[in-house]
Amino acid sequence: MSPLILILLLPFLSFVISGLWGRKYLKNLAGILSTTTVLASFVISVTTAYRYFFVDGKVAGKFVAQYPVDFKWLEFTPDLSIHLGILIDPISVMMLLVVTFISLMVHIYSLGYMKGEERYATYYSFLSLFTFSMLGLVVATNIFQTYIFWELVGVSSFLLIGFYYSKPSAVAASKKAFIVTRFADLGFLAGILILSYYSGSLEFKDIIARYTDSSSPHLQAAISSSFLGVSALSWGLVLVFIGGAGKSAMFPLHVWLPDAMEGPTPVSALIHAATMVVAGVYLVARLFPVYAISCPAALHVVAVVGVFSSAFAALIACTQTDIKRVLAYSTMSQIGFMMFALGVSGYGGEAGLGYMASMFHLFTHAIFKALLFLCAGTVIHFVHSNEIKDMGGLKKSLPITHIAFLLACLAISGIPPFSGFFSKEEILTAAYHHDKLIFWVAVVTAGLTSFYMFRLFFSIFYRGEENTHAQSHHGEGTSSMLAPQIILAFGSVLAGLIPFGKFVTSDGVGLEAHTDWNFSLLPIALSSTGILFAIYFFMKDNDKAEVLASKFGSVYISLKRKLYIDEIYEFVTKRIIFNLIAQPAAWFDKNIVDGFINTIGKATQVFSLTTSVWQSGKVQAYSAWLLAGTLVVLIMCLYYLQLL
Amino acid sequence: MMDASVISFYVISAFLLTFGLMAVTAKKIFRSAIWLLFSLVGIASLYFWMDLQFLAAVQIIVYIGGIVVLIIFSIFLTQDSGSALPRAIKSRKIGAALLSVFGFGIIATLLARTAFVETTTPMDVEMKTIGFKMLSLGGDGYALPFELVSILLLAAMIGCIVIAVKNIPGKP
Amino acid sequence: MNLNLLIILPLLTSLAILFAGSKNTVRMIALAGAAIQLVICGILLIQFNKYSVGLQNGQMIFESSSPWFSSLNINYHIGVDGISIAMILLTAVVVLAGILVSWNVEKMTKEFFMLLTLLSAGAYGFFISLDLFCMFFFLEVAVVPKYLLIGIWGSGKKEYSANKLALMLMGGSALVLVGMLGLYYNSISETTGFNLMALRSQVIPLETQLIFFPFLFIGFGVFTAIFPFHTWVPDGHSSAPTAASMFLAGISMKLGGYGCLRVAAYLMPEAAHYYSAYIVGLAAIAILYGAFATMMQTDLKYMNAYSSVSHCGFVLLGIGMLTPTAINGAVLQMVSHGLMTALFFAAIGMIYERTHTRTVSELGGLLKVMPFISTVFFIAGLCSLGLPGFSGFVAEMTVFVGSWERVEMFYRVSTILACMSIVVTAVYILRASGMSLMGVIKNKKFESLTDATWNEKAAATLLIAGILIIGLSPFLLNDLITPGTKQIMQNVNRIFTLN
Amino acid sequence: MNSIPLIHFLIVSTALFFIGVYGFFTRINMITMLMSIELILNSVNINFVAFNKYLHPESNDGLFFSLFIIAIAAAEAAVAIAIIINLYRTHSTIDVEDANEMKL
Repeated sequence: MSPLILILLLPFLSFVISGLWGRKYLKNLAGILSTTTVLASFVISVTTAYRYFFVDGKVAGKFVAQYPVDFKWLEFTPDLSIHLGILIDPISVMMLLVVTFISLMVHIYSLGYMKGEERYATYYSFLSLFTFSMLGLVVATNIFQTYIFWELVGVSSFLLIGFYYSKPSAVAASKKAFIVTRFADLGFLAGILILSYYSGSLEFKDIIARYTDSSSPHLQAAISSSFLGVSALSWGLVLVFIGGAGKSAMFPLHVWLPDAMEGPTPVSALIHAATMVVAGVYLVARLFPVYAISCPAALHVVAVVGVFSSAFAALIACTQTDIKRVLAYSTMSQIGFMMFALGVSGYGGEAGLGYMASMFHLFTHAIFKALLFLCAGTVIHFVHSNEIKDMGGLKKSLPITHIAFLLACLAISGIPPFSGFFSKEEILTAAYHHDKLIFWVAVVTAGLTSFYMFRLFFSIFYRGEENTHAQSHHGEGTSSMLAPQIILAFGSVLAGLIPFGKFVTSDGVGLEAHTDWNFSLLPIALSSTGILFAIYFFMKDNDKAEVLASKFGSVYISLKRKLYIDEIYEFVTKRIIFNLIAQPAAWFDKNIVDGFINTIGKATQVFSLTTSVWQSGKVQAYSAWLLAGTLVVLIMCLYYLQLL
Repeated sequence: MMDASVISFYVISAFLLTFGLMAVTAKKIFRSAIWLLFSLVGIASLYFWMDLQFLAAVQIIVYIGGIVVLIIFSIFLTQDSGSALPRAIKSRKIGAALLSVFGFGIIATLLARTAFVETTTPMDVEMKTIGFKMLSLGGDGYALPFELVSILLLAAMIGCIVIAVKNIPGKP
Repeated sequence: MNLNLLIILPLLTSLAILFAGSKNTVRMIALAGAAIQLVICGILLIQFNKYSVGLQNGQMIFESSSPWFSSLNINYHIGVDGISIAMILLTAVVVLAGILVSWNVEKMTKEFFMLLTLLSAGAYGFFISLDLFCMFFFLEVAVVPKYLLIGIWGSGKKEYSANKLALMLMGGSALVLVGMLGLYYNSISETTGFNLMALRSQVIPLETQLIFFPFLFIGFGVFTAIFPFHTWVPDGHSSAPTAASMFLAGISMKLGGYGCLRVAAYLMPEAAHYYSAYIVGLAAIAILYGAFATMMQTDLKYMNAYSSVSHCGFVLLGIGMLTPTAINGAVLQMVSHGLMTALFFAAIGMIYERTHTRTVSELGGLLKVMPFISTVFFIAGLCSLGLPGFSGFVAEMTVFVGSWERVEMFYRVSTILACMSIVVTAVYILRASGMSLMGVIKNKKFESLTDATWNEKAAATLLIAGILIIGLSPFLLNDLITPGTKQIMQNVNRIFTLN
Repeated sequence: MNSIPLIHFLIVSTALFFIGVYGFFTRINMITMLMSIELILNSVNINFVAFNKYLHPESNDGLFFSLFIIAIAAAEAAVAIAIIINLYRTHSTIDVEDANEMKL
């Protein structure tokens, strides 16, 4: 058994211990315990990454997958069985690093943020559960293992969103998150069934091998059988992507993500910004060879959905006033970037730039978005409100947070030399080479990104005077809250300098990333314009923004109402599913089916009541019947004897 | 060839059937009992007509002297003897009448179709013969039934006393 | 290992209860009996694993047979294979938990525990019988006490529910009897009689099968809440006392599934294949329609009862699909649902005992006052919606994967419809738990309520342990039952080789 | 006297029997029902005697049966009247329709 399994087992242990005994016996120790286990996992991940990337990962100049742990968990048939194991390849190692690192930061941050919370131990046990599930997801060797941990991250996300369970909005949000992602998981499950049926295996390596080899009978079978004119392979891949889209909050399955901000802010940083929401991207990346080689049509769907979601979310983000919701929409937008980067990518070599860029963006985004959320957490902690209008002029009170937030905003806006620039740059390059329309939408979206991020930044830290009544008693927070912000701020600045293409590519062969400054000019210019607009509108206390908003009128309002997607969902679920399906089903059952059964009972009763009248208890009636009966029998006998 | 004995048979038959019918239709219970008495007398006369003096005597003693008197006593004990009886529902009367007529019809038809082999040998109905047979233990003797009937009568007597004497709950 | 022990021990326990003095003695005897029974079942499992090595697939072991009514060739014939062992273990766990949960029954305590124990004897007998008549006998033994349990200790419109349940189940067993007699009179040799093992090795003519298969399948199906004969489930479960609900849903509904599998599909595979589409269709309807009907329920017990209809649909779906994986899944689902629903009913019972209401809208914020019970409820809910790590996931996925092996469009569509229930299930589970456990406490009276007592904790822990063992290491149970299902499939495969 | 055929006796007894049956069905008072039963018994007696006399005069079995029937009828009447009187004491009625406590 490889020591790698400890990466998974340690958080799991922490979950079990804090979950069962934390509340009673451990109390505040639960936080320390969880943090320690995550730290250990992080250390192991780092050593693994070092070993894999620099020591033994490469075979003949190419990174190959390793399977240090693999055991059969449940056998369906001799071919199909769920194996649980650990898969080590470039993206999983990268994800291990990201998950353990961000999780560690959030754990440390929560030590201060969640202090005094009644269910402190429960909180940490849920965090550990999430870390465990997410790690299990990224190292999955088997598509069913992915599904298992997929569901588990879903439920831990549900538990953490609904952590403040006495708040009705939190309960509703947690429910919504779970059900929407569950709906998407249905697609994932169906996709698994289709893919595994034709490939005859649930192992990623077999699925990829069998579906990318154009001569394999499996691929032939999957392509030749079709449903509604679309081949089974396309169905499978698109359905799997639907699962991924649900988790990654792609349009139209994104509705849960803004609401999910009801959870504690560190949770949002960990789950709804850095790790869980990129699971969909990771899933597509995991099956990327199949998409890219055998079914470009499905990949095109990924690209379109990605770029649309990205632009859509950026537009809405410009109008939101809840700090966390803005961040949520920006997350959605950035994940859209990653998705369409995958969508525009090819397999192997230079064509695989999009894939590399997507993973790179995933990596950098995790860092700066986690930072943004942690900063937002500090701000919320300080003013006890999520609304932008309650903030303003916080620069003096929160100097460190101010700097950190600024760095993160620069990173997300793609200003060189911050990390976001490098990853976004490559995404745009890949899009440019693949599809011009996607490229232009993406560039505009990038400009919008810097606009709404700096709108947020200025509204929080500059605009207006500091709200005195909100003068908080605890200043900028404990050192445990500040340290992660500082570390992440360094990360946001420096992560872009990593030669990512050397490590993570679609085919395992290193790729030299090159920055073409001529090409970069346009995005940088657009981003800077966005920042300037933000300065113009939001730096000082003025009503320019309101004037602009009123000019746009209905467009602004519909954007602010999130384009009425929630209302549509409400309509579909309440009106159609509840009123048109569930209620008739319940009625049908109560009246028709049960009524039918009851009618049988009633009929029997009526029949027996009728006959029971004969059972009158009257001796004369009985004897009369007796005589009549005897006579009848007599006649029958006589007739039979031919005497009559 | 209508001699007196033939005529008397029909007269007796008509007598007993008429009074039987009146006994079951009379509106007052006491009269009903009296009509029953007449009908039983008619049956006794039928026995006389058949030269069965002993049986006729028993009929008169036990039925008329015993049972009918018993019935009359019980009527006195339980009823206003003059009061009219509760009347049965008409439909029930019709039903019963139909059933009876129908049953009579069937049996009568059946009897009419049966050829009985009649003999004219006279019966030995001497008291002496009856007495011997009643008490003899042999193959055609009736000692055993006789004893059984005596036990039955004893049991009936005891039973009557027990039933009649039993205390009614609530009354001393 | 003498299997008679499994029946004798509950009978002895109920006798001992009959002669016990105080209520406490009664409880202790019942508890001790159930605990010893569980230990015996554990020993049985170990012994089984030891002796079954090297046997042919699915051969019955610990077989014994003695004449009962020899003139009719009825034997008291018992034996077990992996599937029966799984069901027996389930029964033992649920019985023990049921007794623990009903610790505080004050009304006619003696009779209550006696009936519970008797009921378990019937269930054990059913699972070990290898003679159809014997099976039928124990099936009836397991029905009658339920009538009394609901009628006497129930709540709400208990007489109505008790009548309905008893009559519908009796109707079901009447159909079963017809089917069994059909097999009996159509068996080729005189001596075959009701013997399951002898009947299985002969090929019953297709015409006969087509007539008698529906009798057996629908008859047993009534127990498993086959659509549209499921209406006893909501009424019966909601009126029954907690332990009886646990028994009903946990064990009784499994009697039907087991019967469908062991008798109907096993002995008449050709007919099963012939009727497969009907079964699958009904099961898919039950799954989805049950789930939608559950969404509208406001009473927690009704909710769980309808969800049982939905979940038991998976059992029938698995059997109807007739692929080895699907049948494995059906058995897994039986065990899993038995544990999960018992846990659910236990949690609902605990809540009801304290709040005296089961209406979702009247509850709220229970997580704050009774964290343990709420967590139990929640775990049951998560298991019900098929969360990995709990048994429900394993079972449902096995059914899905197995069902997907049938390539015809109808089966595919049915499978997808069945899959859709995982979303609907999530909706109603989260709705119920969100409204009753989370949120603010609506009723001031609830604030002073206490959390679970030791016996309730023990019961819940036992059931959760079962769920987790299956959920985390499904290979244990899977390896146990696979030889049995292979044996059943051998008969089924007969058709495919004939064709 | 042989001018009267057996069949006439039988007709008379049958008629008497059905008169008794009619009374038994229509009467509500228990005593009158008892009277009807007496009529029925008597019709049977006539049959016994007539068969004896016309078909098997060599033995007296019919006669003896009649005698025993009369004895048993006496016992029966006594017991019946005891029951009737007892019923009257408890229920103040001897209508058969009112004696329905055994029902239900």
